[in-house]
Amino acid sequence: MTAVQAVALVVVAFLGTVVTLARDPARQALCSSVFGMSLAILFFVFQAPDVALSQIVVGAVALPAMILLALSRISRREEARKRGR
Amino acid sequence: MELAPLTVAVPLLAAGGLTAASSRVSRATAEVVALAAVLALAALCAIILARTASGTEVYWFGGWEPRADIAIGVSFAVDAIGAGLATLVSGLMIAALVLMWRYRDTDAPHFQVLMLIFVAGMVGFCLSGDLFNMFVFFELMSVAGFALAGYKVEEQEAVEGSLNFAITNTIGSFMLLTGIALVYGRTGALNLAQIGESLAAGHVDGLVIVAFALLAAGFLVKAAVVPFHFWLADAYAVAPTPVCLLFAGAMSELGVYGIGRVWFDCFAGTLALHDDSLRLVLIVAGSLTALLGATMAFAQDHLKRLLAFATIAYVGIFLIGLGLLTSAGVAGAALYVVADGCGKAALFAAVAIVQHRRLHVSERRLRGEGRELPYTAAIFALGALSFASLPPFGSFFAKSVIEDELIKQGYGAVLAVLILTSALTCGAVLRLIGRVFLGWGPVSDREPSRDEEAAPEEEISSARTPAIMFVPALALALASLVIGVIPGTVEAVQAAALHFTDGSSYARVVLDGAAPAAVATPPPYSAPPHAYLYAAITFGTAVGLAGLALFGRRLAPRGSDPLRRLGHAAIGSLHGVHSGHVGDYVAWLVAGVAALGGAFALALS
Amino acid sequence: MSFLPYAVAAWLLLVGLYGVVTSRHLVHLIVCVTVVQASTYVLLLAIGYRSGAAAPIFADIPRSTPVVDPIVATMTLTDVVVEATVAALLLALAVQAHRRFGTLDPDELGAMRG
Amino acid sequence: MSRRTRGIVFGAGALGLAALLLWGFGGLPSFGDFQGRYGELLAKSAVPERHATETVAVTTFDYRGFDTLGEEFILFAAAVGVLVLLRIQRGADEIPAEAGKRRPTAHSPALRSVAIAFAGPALVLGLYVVAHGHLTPGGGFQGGVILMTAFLLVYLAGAHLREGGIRPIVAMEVAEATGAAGFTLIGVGGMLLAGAFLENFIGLGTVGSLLSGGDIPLLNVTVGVEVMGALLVVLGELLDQRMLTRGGDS
Repeated sequence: MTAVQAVALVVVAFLGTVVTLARDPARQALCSSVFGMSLAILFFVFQAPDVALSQIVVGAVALPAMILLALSRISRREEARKRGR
Repeated sequence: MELAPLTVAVPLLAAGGLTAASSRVSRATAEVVALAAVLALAALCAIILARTASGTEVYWFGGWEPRADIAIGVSFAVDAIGAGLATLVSGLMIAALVLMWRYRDTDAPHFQVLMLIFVAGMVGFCLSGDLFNMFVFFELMSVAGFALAGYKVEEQEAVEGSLNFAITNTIGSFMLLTGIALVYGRTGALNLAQIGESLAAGHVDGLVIVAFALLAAGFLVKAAVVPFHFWLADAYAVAPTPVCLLFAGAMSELGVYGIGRVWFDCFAGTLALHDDSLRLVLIVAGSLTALLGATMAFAQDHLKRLLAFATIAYVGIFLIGLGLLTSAGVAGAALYVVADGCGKAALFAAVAIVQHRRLHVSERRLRGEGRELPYTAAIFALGALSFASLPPFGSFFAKSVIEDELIKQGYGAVLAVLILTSALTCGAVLRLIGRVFLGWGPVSDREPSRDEEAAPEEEISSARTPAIMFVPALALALASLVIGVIPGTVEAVQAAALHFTDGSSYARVVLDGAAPAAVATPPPYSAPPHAYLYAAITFGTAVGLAGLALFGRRLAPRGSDPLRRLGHAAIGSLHGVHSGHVGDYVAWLVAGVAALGGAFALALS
Repeated sequence: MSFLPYAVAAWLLLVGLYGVVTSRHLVHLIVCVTVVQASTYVLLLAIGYRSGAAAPIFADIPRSTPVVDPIVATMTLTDVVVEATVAALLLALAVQAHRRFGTLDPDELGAMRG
Repeated sequence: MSRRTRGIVFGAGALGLAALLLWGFGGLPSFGDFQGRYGELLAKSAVPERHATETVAVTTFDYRGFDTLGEEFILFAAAVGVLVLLRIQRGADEIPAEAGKRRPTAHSPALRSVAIAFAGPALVLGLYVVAHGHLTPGGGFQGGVILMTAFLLVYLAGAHLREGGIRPIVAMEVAEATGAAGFTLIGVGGMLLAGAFLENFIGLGTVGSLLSGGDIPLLNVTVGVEVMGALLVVLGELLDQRMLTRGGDS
């Protein structure tokens, strides 16, 4: 195993833990985007550029976008409810 | 076999076409297209079933036949068990679509599209001969299933039930995928036959056992075996009733099928020495599931939850049958799946009629409200008799095959589990017939819980039941009866099970293109006399249990009976464990995987 | 050292499950599910890796070059798509859960009892 | 269960699971030593047999193309599922009109022009990635997501997608369905013209050229269209029900 691979693996494990432990969902979406990028880098050093590209577009772009959109819909509803009271 | 890919392509093309034209398609068109596609699918499955009666047939996608002894493509490797399941699935889907006809609130064509994708996933899973391909179809079925379970999003229960379903099953899929990764790491193969060959040539170590444990766990989550079962009642109770026909009649059973498939084709060759201990593990798991499911079914007031727990109970029995790991056990389980699948689907269809007429499905609140629905009551009665596995229902012969094999393998004590499970589930249905359709039993003295106030699937109750709703219910109930009456059915299933359990013949057919090994024609089957005795005991117990539930309070004044208090406490704590909390469910799931893996480790190493 | 990739896969699986079980927010829970799924990517790609081998793309390299296993990449690609789809469905359900229950804390949902 | 009991059940299970995983993973070939003959064989045969330089694409779309068909429909089912789960309900539990009408666009003109400026290159990049799927890393899936981003940027920039009479979500649905059904039809085409489902029936072309690899580029295009449509449906639904959904009148 090369040093780059070892470092990438440790970073992935660390960021995965951070994502799990980040309890605020908005902050977590950000963490998850960074985690997605770190996975993509890991896949590059594992010689799987296809998967890395997929991971970039899904893990770092599409998925965080979906999370943020869902959160914004939820918070809009929360606002609306508060105003309605 | 040239037709095999069409089983998946036809429903998927119909789904794609309907969606592409979704803004212009009327509800009626969507229904007709979906029904036509599923009818075509059922015909295809029946043709394939007829073709595979004499053994496994293989279809290589893309024309990639094995080269240098390596399977390079994806294959459908179909035997009569897989084809039979696929036929059952498509038959149930026809019934569901016919039942759907009267549902006004179904956002066409998206509902039909999801149903078509769902059925394609299930059929693909039954026919596939490739481990990863099985995973893909498993996911396809799951994803469509999640959306269908949550279809009635305006209800809290539907949203939560679907969430629990989706989260637990997704985690189950990861277990499955981790198992696939382990198998691939060892064998470098994904074709089931190739995996079997490669594993048999290697040694048994932790990897083989853990891989099998993880694959089994993934399938058992779908099958809803204790302690992976929690999500099932939540999801089945809230899904639109026509969807429940498929969920309860086939989807759970596919999990059990998956275990059988990977055991006989991949692992039996290498772990064969240990099948005694594995048998014990599977039969214990099946028995626990059967008893828990049956007890919970008896304790339910919500009719769909009652049937959902009955589904869990019967999955336990199927696991016992499969867990015998012999062709007779598989034959019993396979026949049982078909007979019980039809019977349970008929009951769900009957619930749909009740719901159509009375708008809710709480047994206590429905007390006496079914007096004017004699035909519906008759269908419930047929379902109850099928649960009790009375002759000549298909379930009677299935159960007697399993009973014989249990005795032969030295598990005679498990007969009590079979009898009790059938008695409890039948008793629960008899009780509901007595209360709802005959008005027996005490008037409910408690407020209906919120759970019972579930919103109706339709807005207004109807004064009469449309005949079209009776057709699927009656057809399914009769099917569960007819299976037992047609001569030769039991023998055909026994022959199919012989093919299913012969992993080495399967491998030769798939990898070498050999003709399937011939199996000895099973002798004509006649149930032994004691099977009739057991059926009588079962039905008697069921009647007694139903009577006790309806009139017990009159016979013995409240609270005088410590036994009953104990029973209430036990059922209360069981209710408490089924908390509806997804965190709990996942915690149980993890503990279950660990326990299953530990048991396999002890049994197989 | 050569066990590290597998250990990381196991770690991601367990830590993700821990997050799922202890989560107090459905959206958080869904993200934890994606962490569990990441473990399967790492495991699959680690299994198919060959030391010193190139990516299995013969655009610029001679055909005889040793390459890493293309099958695991294919499986992982499917897996990535599955992740995106399941996450989308779960998020849609979470949005609905918030609308129906007014909360996203699994402890406070609980319409299902017994 | 109380949080504490849950923690205990999970803790015990997780310890067991960890032990199980370590035991199982211990039997894997040590990292970098994988000897799978299947993958090796495919890597050797992909270029001569399919005239495509991207082995992973050949595996994805040909040797194991049937898996990809299932995968496309998983995505398709999810998009339809999201559409169904977030469909507008009858009744009054909708967001108050005022809150619902707020559109999540980039308000400042500068941001808007940045978004527009990125949309063009994203479109080109997406098309490029889709078109070269059989030659270099990337393909329908990756390109489809990039294409989706391009359209999303246009939307965020505030362009009025609803003008012109077509409700965008319907267009996107048509796109995803066409893509998914197109993949299936190519499979059926293989059945009719070459003998087996998903068997190649198009000339293979010269290795390395844009039009090589038989039906793989075509399959890449269907996947690209499908992925773009499906993700736009999902994101559009999550973005704002009122802006994009079918029947904006409700």
